[in-house]
Amino acid sequence: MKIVKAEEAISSVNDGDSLMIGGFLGVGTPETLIDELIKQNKKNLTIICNDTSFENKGIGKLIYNKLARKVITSHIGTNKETQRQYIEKELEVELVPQGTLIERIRAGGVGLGGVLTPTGVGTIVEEGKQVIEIDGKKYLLEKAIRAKVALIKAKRADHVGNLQFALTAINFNPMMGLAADLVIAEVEELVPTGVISPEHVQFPGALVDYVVIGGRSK
Amino acid sequence: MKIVKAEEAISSVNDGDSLMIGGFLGVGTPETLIDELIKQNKKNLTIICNDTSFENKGIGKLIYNKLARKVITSHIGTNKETQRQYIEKELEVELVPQGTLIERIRAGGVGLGGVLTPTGVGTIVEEGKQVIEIDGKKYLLEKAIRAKVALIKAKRADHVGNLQFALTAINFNPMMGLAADLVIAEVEELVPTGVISPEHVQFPGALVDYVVIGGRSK
Amino acid sequence: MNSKERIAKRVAKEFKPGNIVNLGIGLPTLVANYVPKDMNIFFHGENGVLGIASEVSEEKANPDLINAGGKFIDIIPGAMFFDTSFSFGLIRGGHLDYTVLGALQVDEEGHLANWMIPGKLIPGMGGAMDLVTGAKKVIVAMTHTTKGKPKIVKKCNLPLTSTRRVDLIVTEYAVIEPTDKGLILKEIAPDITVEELKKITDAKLIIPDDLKIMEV
Amino acid sequence: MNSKERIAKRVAKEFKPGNIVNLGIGLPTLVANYVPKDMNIFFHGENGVLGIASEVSEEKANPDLINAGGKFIDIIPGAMFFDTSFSFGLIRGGHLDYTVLGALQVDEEGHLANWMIPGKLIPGMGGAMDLVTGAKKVIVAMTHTTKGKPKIVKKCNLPLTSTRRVDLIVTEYAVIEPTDKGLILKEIAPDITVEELKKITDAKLIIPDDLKIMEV
Repeated sequence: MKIVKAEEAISSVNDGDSLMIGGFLGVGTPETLIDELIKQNKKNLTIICNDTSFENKGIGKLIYNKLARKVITSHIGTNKETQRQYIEKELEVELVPQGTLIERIRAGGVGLGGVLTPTGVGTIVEEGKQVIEIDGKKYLLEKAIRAKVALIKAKRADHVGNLQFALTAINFNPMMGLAADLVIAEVEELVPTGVISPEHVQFPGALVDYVVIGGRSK
Repeated sequence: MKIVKAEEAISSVNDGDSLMIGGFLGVGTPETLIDELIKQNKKNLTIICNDTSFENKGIGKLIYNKLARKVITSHIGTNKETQRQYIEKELEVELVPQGTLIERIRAGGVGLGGVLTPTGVGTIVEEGKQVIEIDGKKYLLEKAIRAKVALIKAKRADHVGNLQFALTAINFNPMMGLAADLVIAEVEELVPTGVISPEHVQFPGALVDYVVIGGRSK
Repeated sequence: MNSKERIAKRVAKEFKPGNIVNLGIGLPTLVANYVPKDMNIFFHGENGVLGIASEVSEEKANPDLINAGGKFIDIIPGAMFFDTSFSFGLIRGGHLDYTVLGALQVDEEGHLANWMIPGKLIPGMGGAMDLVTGAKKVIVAMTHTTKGKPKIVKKCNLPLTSTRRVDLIVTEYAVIEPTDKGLILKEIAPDITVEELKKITDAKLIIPDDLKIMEV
Repeated sequence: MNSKERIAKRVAKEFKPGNIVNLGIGLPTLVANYVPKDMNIFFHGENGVLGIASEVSEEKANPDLINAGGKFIDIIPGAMFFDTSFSFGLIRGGHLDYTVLGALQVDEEGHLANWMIPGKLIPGMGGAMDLVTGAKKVIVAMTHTTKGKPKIVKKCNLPLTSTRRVDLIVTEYAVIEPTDKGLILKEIAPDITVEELKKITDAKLIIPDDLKIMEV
């Protein structure tokens, strides 16, 4: 783990990369890292995220600034710009049920080939997917998903890089941290090792590549 | 959630039931509940557990007292009596890789049909199982597993039944609590609601049927 | 009491003490207002919380604490936070007693469509598909019509949310139970007749002998 | 220095600062004794801990804190506990830099058998199958022979732990790298000749020009 400025961390992201970004309607989203992506004007990104937030918040800003080529997400209903770009074919959108999305990310992170879920069976989500019957019940085979980089947000990190999340700001963050080749964590504060009890660490610092100190949640 | 004596909680277990029991070599195993199973002399149990511990500890006592018809487990190497009963065909043993066992339990608890794991491919663990190829890589389809009752062990419960585990005594406990129809939790102490912070609760009391106050870990 | 309040109040009667309940965005959120505190219902937010108390004012808001609709909330004593994987484990694993959702359409088979109108409105399914697939009981809470058009139809022409039959439909005029025989009218509001109700319902309704008057 | 210590010391040289390492029960446990503290290695116990320091005496033992061998342990600052599902997520997901395991047999293809002798010894695989399948690098640490019988064989006749080829074999006499061409002898101990080594090795060894002397 290295503590770096957002500028240095984000310089590891290349045009065309796939990015997992944490957050649920902007809560638990690394805003400082997102602002830096925009500043460095990264292009053609594939973004994997729960939702595209609002036009002026979190992942919404990446859509508004046209950094994304494709979004894999469960919900775009709170961001009119995402819907507009999608309908006008400026942006590719793959809609995935939220529970399936998190499990596909988890599978990618924990070395499973995919997920066998009842969610989506018999709906348009089934299209093009293998249906597997187990003991008389049907399940969709939803493939594991990984990304080049995960941008995650935690409340605090210790000097080892161990992370602790706040309240409902945890959401997709820890699983995304398992499912990417490079893990960049934005935190609000750095604390001495030991301040976060070993029983309360929620993500191991040994898997974090960069820690960036960002602002407080607003 | 109801706080009851071990006697009452274990009276819900019937002969022939399938039981998930937490613990790793006896650490994180509900000893009081196990002693009560023996006292009430339950028969023909199917026990799902990481290992069969030692002859005089934890799940080992159930084997020694011949309460089990079948064990689904990853390791019996620390208990000679399990190996003897297995070799002499007094006990059925299904050996499952540890990572596959916990995922099968998790799948049962979170509504997935099974697990697609690379573990066991090409070994005798593959026998009788479906092999699924995803993007050129082979995975075993390992089915989800559930039980009638889960006997789990936590350090403390609050008045809602929320649980907190200690150090490495967490192991299989929370996932087993998701994967059974009836959940009985043995705890060392009861604390007022709020003493366990909502960020540190590790298993929701809303899913716990009975809490039994047992002894301290030894 | 307006239509929405009437629906919310009726849905609230379904719950039993200690139930785990997920309320969808919009109308379903109102249901919480009619649940007595001493029933100890655990309200679940799929974004990662069990034990939502209520929405809170700006002054009490914590920026890291929202419900699945993005509103700032407070929690009850004994609440718990978790990540999305655990949250949907609860949903898909059948640990929720009830999920209450809005609908664009429900049909005679009890199928629900509530996540997109092709070419027009594409919010995405969010957690709805998992909720409808996984909860023990699914209650659809919606106004009986939209701009005068029936929402209870013979067959959904919008993309389905799940092929799982919902358990109950509650509107301002009726409580309807989908079964394998069809839609059974369980309760009717006192301010509408069966004939009038049929006119604003596209699907066939089965009228049982013991039809009750809905308490409003 | 006895054979086991010699093996442990050699294995320890493989790690890089900050690596995540799982040490199997028995001989592999000794490896920790030869790893400098300032290398900040994170030792993983599949029972649910990252950051094992060392085994501890009875007086310092906490009954809730063990390693995967069931021994009471202490932890380093910055350690973390987790449940089995997260623990094997780390293992299967390729997050462990090294796993060091003992073996009953390893063969020319680099296949490992270490979990049962049919009809005789059936401990079960525990976490071994996941560790060998998932870790970035698998090191087999074992004595070269058992009761004079070679353990490095042409083809395992015991049930395999995984069909994944292990990355390195370290014995008291040799460091061997399994490759798609076969077993390459990388290092040989100073107290044995190549001819003598071949006599206690069933499998064919490829002797490269740059064969090194093992530091013991």
